[in-house]
Amino acid sequence: MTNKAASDLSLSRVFVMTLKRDLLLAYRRRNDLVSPLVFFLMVATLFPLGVSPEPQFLSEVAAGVVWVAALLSTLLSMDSLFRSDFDDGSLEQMLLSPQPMALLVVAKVCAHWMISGLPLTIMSPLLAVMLFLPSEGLSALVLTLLIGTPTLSLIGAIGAGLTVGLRKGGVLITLLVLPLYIPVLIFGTGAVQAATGGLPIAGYLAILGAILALGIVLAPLAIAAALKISVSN
Amino acid sequence: MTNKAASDLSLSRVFVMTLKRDLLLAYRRRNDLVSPLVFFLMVATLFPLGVSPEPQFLSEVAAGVVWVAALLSTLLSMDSLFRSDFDDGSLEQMLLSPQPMALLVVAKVCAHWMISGLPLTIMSPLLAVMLFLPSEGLSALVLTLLIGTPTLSLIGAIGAGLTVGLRKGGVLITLLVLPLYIPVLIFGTGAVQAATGGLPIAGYLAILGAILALGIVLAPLAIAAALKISVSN
Amino acid sequence: MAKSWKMPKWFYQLGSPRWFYDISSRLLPWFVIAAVVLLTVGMVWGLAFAPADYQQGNSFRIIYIHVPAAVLAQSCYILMAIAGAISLVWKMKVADMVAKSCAPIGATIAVLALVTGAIWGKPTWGAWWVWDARLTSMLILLFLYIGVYTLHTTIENDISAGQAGAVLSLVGLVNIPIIKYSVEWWNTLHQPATFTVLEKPSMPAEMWIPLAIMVLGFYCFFAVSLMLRTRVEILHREKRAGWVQQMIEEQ
Amino acid sequence: MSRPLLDVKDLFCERDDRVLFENLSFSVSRGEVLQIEGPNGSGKTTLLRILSGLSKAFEGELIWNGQALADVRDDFLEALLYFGHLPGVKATLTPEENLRWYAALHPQTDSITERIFDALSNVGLYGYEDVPCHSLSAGQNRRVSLARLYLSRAPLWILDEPFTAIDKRGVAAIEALVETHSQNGGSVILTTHHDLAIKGLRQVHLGGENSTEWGTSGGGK
Amino acid sequence: MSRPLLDVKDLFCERDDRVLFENLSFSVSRGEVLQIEGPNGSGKTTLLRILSGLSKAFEGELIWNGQALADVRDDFLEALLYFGHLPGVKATLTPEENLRWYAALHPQTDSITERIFDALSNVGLYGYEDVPCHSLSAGQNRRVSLARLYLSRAPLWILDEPFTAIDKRGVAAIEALVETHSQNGGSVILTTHHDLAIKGLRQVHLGGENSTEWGTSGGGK
Ligand code: HEM
Ligand SMILES: Nc1ncnc2c1ncn2[C@@H]1O[C@H](COP(=O)(O)OP(=O)(O)OP(=O)(O)O)[C@@H](O)[C@H]1O
Ligand SMILES: Nc1ncnc2c1ncn2[C@@H]1O[C@H](COP(=O)(O)OP(=O)(O)OP(=O)(O)O)[C@@H](O)[C@H]1O
Ligand SMILES: [Mg+2]
Ligand SMILES: [Mg+2]
Repeated sequence: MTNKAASDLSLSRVFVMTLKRDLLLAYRRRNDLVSPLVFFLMVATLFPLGVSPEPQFLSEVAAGVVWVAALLSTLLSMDSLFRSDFDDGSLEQMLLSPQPMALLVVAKVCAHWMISGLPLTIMSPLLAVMLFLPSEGLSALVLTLLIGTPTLSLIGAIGAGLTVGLRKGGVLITLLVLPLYIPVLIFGTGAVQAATGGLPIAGYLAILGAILALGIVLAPLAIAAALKISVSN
Repeated sequence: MTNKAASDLSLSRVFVMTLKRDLLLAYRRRNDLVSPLVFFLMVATLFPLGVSPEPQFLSEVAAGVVWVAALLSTLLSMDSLFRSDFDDGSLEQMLLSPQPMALLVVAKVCAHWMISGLPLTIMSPLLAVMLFLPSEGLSALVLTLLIGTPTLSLIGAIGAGLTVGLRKGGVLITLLVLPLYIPVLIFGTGAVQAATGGLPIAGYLAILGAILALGIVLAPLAIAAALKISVSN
Repeated sequence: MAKSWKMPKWFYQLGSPRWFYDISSRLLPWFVIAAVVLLTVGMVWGLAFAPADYQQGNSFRIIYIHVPAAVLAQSCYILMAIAGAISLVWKMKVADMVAKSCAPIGATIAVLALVTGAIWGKPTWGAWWVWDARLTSMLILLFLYIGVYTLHTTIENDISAGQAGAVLSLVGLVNIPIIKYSVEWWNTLHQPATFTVLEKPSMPAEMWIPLAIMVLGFYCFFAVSLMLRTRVEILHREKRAGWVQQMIEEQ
Repeated sequence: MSRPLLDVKDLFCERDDRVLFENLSFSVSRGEVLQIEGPNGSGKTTLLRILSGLSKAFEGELIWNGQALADVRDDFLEALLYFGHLPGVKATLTPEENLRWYAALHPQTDSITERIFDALSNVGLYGYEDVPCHSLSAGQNRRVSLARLYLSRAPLWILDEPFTAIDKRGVAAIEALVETHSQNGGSVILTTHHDLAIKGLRQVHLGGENSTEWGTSGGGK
Repeated sequence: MSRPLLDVKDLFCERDDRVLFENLSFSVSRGEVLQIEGPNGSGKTTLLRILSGLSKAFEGELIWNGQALADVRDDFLEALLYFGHLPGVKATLTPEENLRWYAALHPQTDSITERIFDALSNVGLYGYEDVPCHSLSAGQNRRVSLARLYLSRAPLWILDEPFTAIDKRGVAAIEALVETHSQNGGSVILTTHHDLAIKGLRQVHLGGENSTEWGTSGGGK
């Protein structure tokens, strides 16, 4: 085996191990597996309660409400992404290991998405039904969530990285991240509305895809830099 | 001075000192003073973005959205109420001091409300204007928030107390607390809707007041008990 | 972060706090004069002499504050991001201080643009606030400024604070093209704007010349406040450096 | 009074099916220093948390001044100073602010400000009163918490590893303080892995087969 | 090779306007054990974080194997084992799972499972491999982290107070391990408030007027 191949192998091994570890950690505290979902459900429940339960009205706002709920529930779970690693010193260990930090970070964000964004996407048809979303919009909703939620996790992780060194980043992170979420929200809901109106959605999906691509390329570097800064503080 | 009077004095002193300490802690991380507000603002901003920016539509849903935003922002800030005291051992010290735990807890909840619910209430007219709430509803909105947010803090603190011993309660707390928030939400928005419709709101306020009174009497005991359980765990 | 590239020595001297302090002492008076003159001329011309708009009457005159503020708010953000990038890569102290000073100034200007826009919106659109692309992305800009500012003030270690602020402002740079282009995107998404503000070429020269003067004046004013803030920051951070001590003694 | 201050009878505790102690009985009288001793994982912290009332996962009797402890909990808390693994120090507050709140929890009538400053200079934090604790070193943070010993007038001290992260002179000073306290009629129950040079020290040994013994192969790789 | 492994030249560090060290120069060669020594708050942890590259708040030169450390950071990280104040142990994972991830971060070719079990039994956690770490005692948690020393093949160890919360036999075992490591040509930089009985130990003393000295009035109330 060449040296290069060996090191590629060890990189993919580190990626898989880190992913596995984070999934295992999530599984151990099973409540977290359920809760972003439940939060998602609850926001979508509160809304008809607080505003209006009329089906006609709800079917108009359904896409927006589902998206806002997805966004908030991702945001909520974001703060814990690096916090416990920071508190117990694992983050130091990651920074002082010979592995590239961006890789470890991608593994962590990946795990985060698999326990927040992905189940959320899978659940979204249920919500759509609860809120009387016209059925033409359903596939657009699922698709946009599938492309949009990884972006949310990536962007959120930048905020989480920047605030993890602070004694309480939980709310500051919102301030940093929410503005950057807005474009995703706009195109996501835009696509669903277009789909319900019978219009093509390829353009929206392309833009969402482009944002995701940009995020995948740039965010890991930004996150790794942010973490280095937070730890050296 | 009788023994009784002296002990009353020391009780009120402990209350004031604990209140002051928590306010000081909040002041030291000044961003936290601002952030629940910013979150509140942002949810109210996301909504028109995600759903529909039409003034006509917004003015109908304004009360509900403001209330849901207030509720979520209180909920978000709730987890940190006891977490840091638990993590650094201050909570043990509180439980092992000769002071009644319920009193200390009331002081902490009081401080929490003063840095979340109160500024939120003060800010709400701004949001109402941004969302085109009809002006007849404005005073009802402010009043219901003024009576409702302390209840939210009290109820939230029970959840926070129960989950603080868990390694990661941040999201579980939502599950415990949100159902209890629903009555407050319903009467709060109900009152505003009644006011915009020109109907009397005294009944709603009375109910909200009753819930608050009940909360003030019962919640501190429940919170104190929850904390004892969490620590001894 | 990549390894720091080595740059010629003068590049670092350029970024020495002392050099900045000296040069800004010399430049400041000129910028103050320029700002005062340009702002006065532009203001008087725009408010008193420029013709009233045939559609909006005199309410349009707020353009002389609104547009310069809106343009400047974006430029200031770009400057902040560039300065942040420089301080991240080359660890240049002055760049860091400039970036830090940009945040509150930019936030203030963004607020000014938003408020004047809102005031203008009332007579023309009949509403203080409308969820339109420009307005929304401008609001995001304000939030980004607040975010960077909060990072700067929350993180105690100056170096880390500067780096964290730089990372965020670089990430937020994405918003600038959004401000510019989302008008079009948005129109395709939601209902088309009932009022297009962009038909500018039709504007008569008597209207846009004072506007250009105001824009220049705003830039000069920005330069002045940026230098002032940065100088205070320099004195604060370098308070134990020899030359600062010496200066304090001399006074 | 010859009655022991705290009397522990037939204590039994198990965690996760491992019995930590069984039939554990001892008592502490005024003026006594008792060291709970044992290797890592033998149950010292668990025992101290049981004694202080933080943990209820035990069987057996705790007697305070002749009465069941649960019945006279308020009296007991008045008389207790508990120093646990966690220092109870708020990172964003200064040492002085931390102690001030602690003092409010344990009200005393005389000039508290003066005593706080005395306590801080006793633990060597003179000049650091106004530095937020997150800017203090590990040992300095522990010292903020140890300053409570100088403030307290409680007769019973329960100290869980008070010497962690403290330098040698600090350890000697705390040892001296413990000795003074016991000479003034106070009682101390403490755990530590340091050797103590305290006169009249009594020890309770924990840890039989269940405790973690360091492997004999240690040192080899 | 006679060139020192790590060479520290003219280090200067201040925090909050207190100078922690100035003109600090020392070097560590293969086979050497260096103790950074000084009272609480003298800057030991700060120094170790600077050496490991976690903190950049310093002036001066760090030279690794003859090259500026910043330029050969990757090589340096390959050669480093850092054991800080924080154990880096996840409470919900078991000791074995914790070590397994750590081993993945520092890849080695040979049978890792076996070595993890050996390391755990070396630190006396045999039988506790499958207990989640939040159910371990303070000392046992530190031991999970210390097991990394038995796993590692890095030549340079930087250890910040490795003996915290460890019982006496544990301390002796770790000392023996450090000595073995140095005899095998490894280098160790460590801080501790314990007395070390290691042959050929070199010390660097930190802490002048700025360090926290325990008050002389200690012991009086
Ligand atoms: C809060 C509300 C508003 C905000 C946030 C806002 C934002 C902006 C921004 C960011 C620009 C800069 C464009 C550039 O970079 O070139 C701008 C330009 C302009 N705005 Fe507004 N605006 C608001 C309200 C209004 C209103 C109500 C009017 C008039 C009816 C108006 C008229 C203009 C005009 C004429 C320009 C110059 C166009 C150009 O140079 O591209 N704005 N505004
Ligand atoms: N984050 C920080 N910001 C500012 N000053 C700090 C910070 N951390 C530590 N200090 C200061 O630096 C000094 C040295 O701290 P350090 O943690 O290096 O001490 P130490 O020698 O490790 O002490 P100990 O024996 O208590 O662990 C202390 O006086 C402390 O006040
Ligand atoms: N929360 C818990 N749940 C279950 N078991 C626990 C828990 N905490 C501790 N234990 C077990 O109880 C035993 C004793 O723990 P304890 O913390 O009392 O030890 P200790 O004597 O204080 O040790 P150390 O010297 O390391 O501080 C340990 O074997 C541990 O595995
Ligand atoms: Mg213990
Ligand atoms: Mg230290």
